[in-house]
Amino acid sequence: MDFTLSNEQRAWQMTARKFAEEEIRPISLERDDIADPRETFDWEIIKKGSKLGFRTMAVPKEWGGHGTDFVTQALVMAELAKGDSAISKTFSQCWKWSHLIAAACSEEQKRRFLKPFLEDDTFLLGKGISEPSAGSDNRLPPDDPKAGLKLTAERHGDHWILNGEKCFIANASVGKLFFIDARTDPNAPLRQSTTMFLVPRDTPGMRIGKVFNKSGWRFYQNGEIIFDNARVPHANVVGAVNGSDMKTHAAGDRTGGDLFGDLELAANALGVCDNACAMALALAQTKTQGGRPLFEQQVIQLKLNKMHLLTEALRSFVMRIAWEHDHKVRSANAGLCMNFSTDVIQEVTELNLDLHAGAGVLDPRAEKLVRDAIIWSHLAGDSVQRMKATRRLAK
Amino acid sequence: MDFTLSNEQRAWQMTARKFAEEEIRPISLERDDIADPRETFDWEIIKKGSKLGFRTMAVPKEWGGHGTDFVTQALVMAELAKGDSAISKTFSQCWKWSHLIAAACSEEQKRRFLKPFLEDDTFLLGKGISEPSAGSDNRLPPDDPKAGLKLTAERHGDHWILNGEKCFIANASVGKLFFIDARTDPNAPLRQSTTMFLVPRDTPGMRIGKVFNKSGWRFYQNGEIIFDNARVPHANVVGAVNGSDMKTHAAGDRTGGDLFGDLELAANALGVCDNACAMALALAQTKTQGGRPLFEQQVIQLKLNKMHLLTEALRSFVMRIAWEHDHKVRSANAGLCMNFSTDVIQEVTELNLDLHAGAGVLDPRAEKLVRDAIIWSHLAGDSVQRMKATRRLAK
Amino acid sequence: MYSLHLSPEQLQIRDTVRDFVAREIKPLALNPNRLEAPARPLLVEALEQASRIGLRTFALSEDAGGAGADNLTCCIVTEELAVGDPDVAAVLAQTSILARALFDSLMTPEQRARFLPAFVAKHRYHIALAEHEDGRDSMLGVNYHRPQASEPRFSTAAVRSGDEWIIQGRKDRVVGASIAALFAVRASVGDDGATATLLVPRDAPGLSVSEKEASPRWQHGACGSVTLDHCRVPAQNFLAADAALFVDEGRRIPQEQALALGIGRAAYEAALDYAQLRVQGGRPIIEHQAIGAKLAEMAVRLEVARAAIWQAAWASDHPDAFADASLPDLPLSTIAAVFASEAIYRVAKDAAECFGATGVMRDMPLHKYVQDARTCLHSGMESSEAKLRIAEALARYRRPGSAAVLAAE
Amino acid sequence: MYSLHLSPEQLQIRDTVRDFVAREIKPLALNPNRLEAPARPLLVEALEQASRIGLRTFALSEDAGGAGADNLTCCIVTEELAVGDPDVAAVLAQTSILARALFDSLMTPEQRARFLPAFVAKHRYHIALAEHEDGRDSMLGVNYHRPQASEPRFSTAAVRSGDEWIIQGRKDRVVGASIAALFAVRASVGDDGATATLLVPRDAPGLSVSEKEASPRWQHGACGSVTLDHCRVPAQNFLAADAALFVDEGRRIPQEQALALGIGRAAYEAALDYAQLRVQGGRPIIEHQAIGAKLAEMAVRLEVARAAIWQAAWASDHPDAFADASLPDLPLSTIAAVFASEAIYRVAKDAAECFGATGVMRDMPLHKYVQDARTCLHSGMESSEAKLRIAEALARYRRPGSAAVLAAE
Repeated sequence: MDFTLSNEQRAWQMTARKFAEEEIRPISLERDDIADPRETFDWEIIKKGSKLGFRTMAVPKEWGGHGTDFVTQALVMAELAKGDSAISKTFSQCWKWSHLIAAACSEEQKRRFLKPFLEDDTFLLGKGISEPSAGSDNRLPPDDPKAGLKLTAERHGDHWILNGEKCFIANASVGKLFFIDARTDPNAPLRQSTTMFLVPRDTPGMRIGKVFNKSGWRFYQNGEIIFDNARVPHANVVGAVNGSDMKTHAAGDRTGGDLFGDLELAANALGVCDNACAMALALAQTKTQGGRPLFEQQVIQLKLNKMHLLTEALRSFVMRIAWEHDHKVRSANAGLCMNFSTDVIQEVTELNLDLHAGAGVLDPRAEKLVRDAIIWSHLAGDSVQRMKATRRLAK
Repeated sequence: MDFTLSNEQRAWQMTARKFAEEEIRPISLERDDIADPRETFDWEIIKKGSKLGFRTMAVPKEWGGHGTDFVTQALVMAELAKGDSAISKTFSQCWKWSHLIAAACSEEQKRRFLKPFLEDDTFLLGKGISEPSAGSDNRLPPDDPKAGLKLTAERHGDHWILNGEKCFIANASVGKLFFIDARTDPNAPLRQSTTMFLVPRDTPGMRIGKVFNKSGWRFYQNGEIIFDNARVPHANVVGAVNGSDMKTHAAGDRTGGDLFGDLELAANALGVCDNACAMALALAQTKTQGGRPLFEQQVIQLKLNKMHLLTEALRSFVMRIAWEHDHKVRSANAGLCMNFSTDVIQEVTELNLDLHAGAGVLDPRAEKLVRDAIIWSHLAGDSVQRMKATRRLAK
Repeated sequence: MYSLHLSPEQLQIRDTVRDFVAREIKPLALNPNRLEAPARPLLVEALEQASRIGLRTFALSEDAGGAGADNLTCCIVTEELAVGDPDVAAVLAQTSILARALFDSLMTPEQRARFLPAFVAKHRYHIALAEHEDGRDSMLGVNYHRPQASEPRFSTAAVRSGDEWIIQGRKDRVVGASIAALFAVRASVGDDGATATLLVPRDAPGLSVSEKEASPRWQHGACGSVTLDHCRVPAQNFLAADAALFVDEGRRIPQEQALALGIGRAAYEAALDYAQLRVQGGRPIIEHQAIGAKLAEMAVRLEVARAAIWQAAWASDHPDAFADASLPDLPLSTIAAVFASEAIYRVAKDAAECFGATGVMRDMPLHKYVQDARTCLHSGMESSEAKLRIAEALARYRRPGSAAVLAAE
Repeated sequence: MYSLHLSPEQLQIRDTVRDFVAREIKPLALNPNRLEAPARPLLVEALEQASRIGLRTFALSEDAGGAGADNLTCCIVTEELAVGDPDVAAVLAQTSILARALFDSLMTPEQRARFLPAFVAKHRYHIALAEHEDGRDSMLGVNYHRPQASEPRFSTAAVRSGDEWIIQGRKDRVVGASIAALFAVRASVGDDGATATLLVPRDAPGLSVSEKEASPRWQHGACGSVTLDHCRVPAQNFLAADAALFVDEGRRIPQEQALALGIGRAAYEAALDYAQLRVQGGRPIIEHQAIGAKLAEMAVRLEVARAAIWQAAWASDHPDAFADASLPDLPLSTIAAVFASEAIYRVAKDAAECFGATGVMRDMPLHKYVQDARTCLHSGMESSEAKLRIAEALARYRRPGSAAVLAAE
């Protein structure tokens, strides 16, 4: 057993920490405060981060990326999230799908898509699963063929014609390439009838609809993609037709979780919690009441205790699942850790806000962290995500 | 970063697991059920465990012990606690004070006490701090000289005469050697007026009073020790007169926690949680309602989820602090982990009992685990223990 | 008009019972020897004294010889009794409420004439409901929002034979089994498994009582099991209309919650007293923020729980308040139960924590309060099950034929 | 006698307001454009309509031209209004309660004659309390169970100059600042820093209002700040006896809790509706145990919170119920606040979770409910602070000279 980081891991961590402190944090509140969700994005921070490797760090070395391991990725996600959770997520969203490209795309597809991805500092990736009437049905699919996603793809010679609508697509308004799940057999249950397509932004018949106006994670773009007889070449099918379950077992995932997604949310939450703990401790040590630092008060100490113990428990758990990912240990841990991160990020950010408000300070950043944390309920900790993790336990 | 266990660590773990399954678990409920607290103890299990090294594993190799590291100790404590939390604690209580002997006793004292300890399978250790009117005042001492422990030691030539009473002394009724804190300067605050003495069981003037009748942890002996002009040679003073704070910094602890105590409770809790999770999962998979396994029900899955995610978070945290102990990393983590273990062991054992009772099964073992877990409130998670950990954060 | 004023009679009976508990029950219940003993025999003498001050016949109408207390007042008394001893509280509550149901409404005049005089006259005459059977699956569980749920058949069966009913079966978790003189036994009758209730005197041939309690306990009231082995009772002991005994659980008198409240209060009061006496850090521990805040949390939970329990208690007597929309059309007793059982368990645990190591010792009261509060968690419907029942009510879900099932429940 | 029956008048006003909110407020408040906008201007038209149905003068005595509503009825109305819009609810609650205090008891006949006619006549005439000052440390906090706590001096000061008072200072978090026609301004007077209240009309020279709200919000009611720069009012605007305005917080009308309850109810009702419509796994999601149990938890929290809030509301009007021991001698409003604010925030979060991703979108109601419920967490006393105050009450701690301090508070 050894918790020491390698020099390379430590170097990535330090670079990310510096970037978060010097570049991300200064723009974080300002971006959060922009009312129009289409305007919160900032290409400069993406370009700067990309030049440091934060966009492409998950791409394998043989394809020209940095080939970092999951431990490094977890460290970097947490550090970036200390600056801004949504900006961290924008970068790691690219890792998520570059993991997928590496694991599931053909050599030809890798050549066609990985190369431009690596060369262009503004090349972002996205993936479309959710649809207006299919949320948890995609996560825990029932056998009914009518349940789940409805976007259709019909084959016409060398092309597929896509029709339908995706919603809640991350990076929709800024991405250059999307992985789109579509139903290629209307009569079979979801798992046997779905195909994944690589769909470049300039695909004819595809357009971006509304950009969602989220409570938190303002920087992170999330929108609709509408397919109106969109033409996608057959060469862009990922894996087999009717064989999309690519981000899980077939794509090489032996971790029992989604290859990367569970770790991603848990590591990002850790960074937010670190930020909240640091804010709360600083407040308690500097702000006074009755002439004495808040830190002297027992009720304050007990809140700080809860914040820190949850954060340190989460850190321990995150680093463990990152290592387990690297070693392809099969367990339910990644999902459990993601569920846990929901409880932790919300409790810790809420306690931080309470401490500030109780001291007469309504800090906008403390409030932002709470809003950022709310999205975990849906992405990481709702009852479907929890039942999904539990069902892995019994396997 | 590496979570792999060494072969030696793995071997200790497997031996402990086997011993817990084959020897401890079969007697656990029966010992728990004995009404008289003096009768719950069983020397056979101590002897058997001692022969496997579970009594002496923390003694350094140069003194003839096994010299296991903290990671190994954590693994073994958790495994033994899967069989019975109190029996695990009875063994680890000896490690706690053999750590202390190794760190703080003189060579002469080590020769006098470590040797018989190693040779005698029934040689158990204990330590006396608490007194009827001094509980948290010992943990977070105020400056008032009147606060804290009151047992007095007065020097008479080569001996010290001890008068007073200790309560809640672990292993009191079964121990052969005790570390006793006494006030050697009535006019100074606790930290500057306390001396620690090595007091063998046959010390004239010392006797065991009542054995406490605890809710859980029935096997674990806990009693009063009464000193009525007890004579202890000056050679049995540990460290310096008026210099007792031996289990912390002066004794070589750079972990920010008690050298061993915080880890001990957290690791023991982990074993109990593992047991509870296993029981709950087995119940859910075998017991039916309306003809279908309980596991199929969402409300059951959500409870299992909570139990497992808390347990895995605790495991991650415990292994981390064990490693940090081994590497003398200074932080508040050990205390935080111990506090966390209180919340986790109680929630997990209560959920296990709920699941059983909800299924119409009032399993005595499920109930026992809840009773065993209650003691954490006092030992590991009361407000004083939480504030203590918090104050380390600010250092 | 909305009013939270208790009547002078309610205030007086509360004071009387509180005083009775302090003088007569607590010294017995908190005796260290009793606390440490593995078994906890029913305090029969205290029960008899309680009967002498009218608590055994408290809910029975005045005409029949009781005090005619309403459900709220019954819950107030149960809380007070449970501060002293939850078994005494449970047995008295059961007898008193069953007596009202049986003598005031369900029995025929003939039955009443046969049973009432002895009941009123004998201070040790208790009535018990023998309903629970091990292995009978009465959970909603998998049938949540599914049509198939219906009341499962009792394996205890009663068969008519001439002028008698012959009953065969076994009931457990019978509150007050050791002391009851009369059992209301639920059994299946006829080929269709319909449920009926029979009045079975303790001396009926074939009835035997085992007082051995399960360890851990399922519920308060010194429960035991009742075996009916070819047990014979006269045909006239059949209870023609028993529906009122088994009204919708969501709307029935929240006696178990009032009982839990008493346990929680006892724990809280002990902690409050101790925190004002125990000095650490140079001050009584209540003057430390951490302990003060913890005591405040306990008080909040207890007061909020009491408000919810009293609301449910009053509502169980006033269905018209649902009809006129003064109260929401919800299972208020189940709602009070979900909140109170968990809240009160936390109160007991927090109270024990204030006592440090002595909080877990078996010869000290706090251990008892924690154990007793934990028993309350399992004595009624389990919490998830209760939530599913509330959820069906929220959705106004009605099972096909459920009107009949409900009426029979 | 204990009764939870609402009077026909209470039931009727509840229905009237509920209907008003559904028809007139919800369509405005839940308009996606308004939901998305960074600022949330006060719904002045709706406020005026509310005034026309008597809600602005609801608590004012009938003699003075109001409806003479008691505190419980006021809380019922506040809950209903807050289901639609918490700002409307907060402003109406403040004006109505202040009007009763000022016109019915605190003003001299001369003051009343001067201010009452305009107040009653003008539907847009609101009254605001200008009390809070940034940096004024009124916390118990470190002074818990220590003798030194006393009411800190206001930095806003009023100095008598001839026939006038001259006020200098700045107040923030003033509910309804943008619309108020009359401010009750708390200021220190004299050398000893005694506190007094002055009636300051909006058009008083030197008074200016900034409507810019803090982001995030401190509390509901479209708060703003009021600057008093050499602001002059006639000597007759001094309020001789203001104690009744600032009674013990633990016993005052729990308007803020009723408001939080309305927000929680709106969230819960939205989730309940949605869960019956949204189909996943082939069934409406309410039919899945996980969602059903979650909705049940919400219902439990809301019903229990309402029982506690109504108890505190009724108690705030009936101090005799403390005296006769019908109610425990505790700060019931603070107790209700500690429970309700946290419980309701959880309700709102759980409700939003039922909506999946749409639960966090700014153009959808659930986001608003969560934010609004969070504002309630910070609008009153912070929870630890409240617990410390409850703890002092539990210990019957009395600060030296506290009688005077309490009376002035």
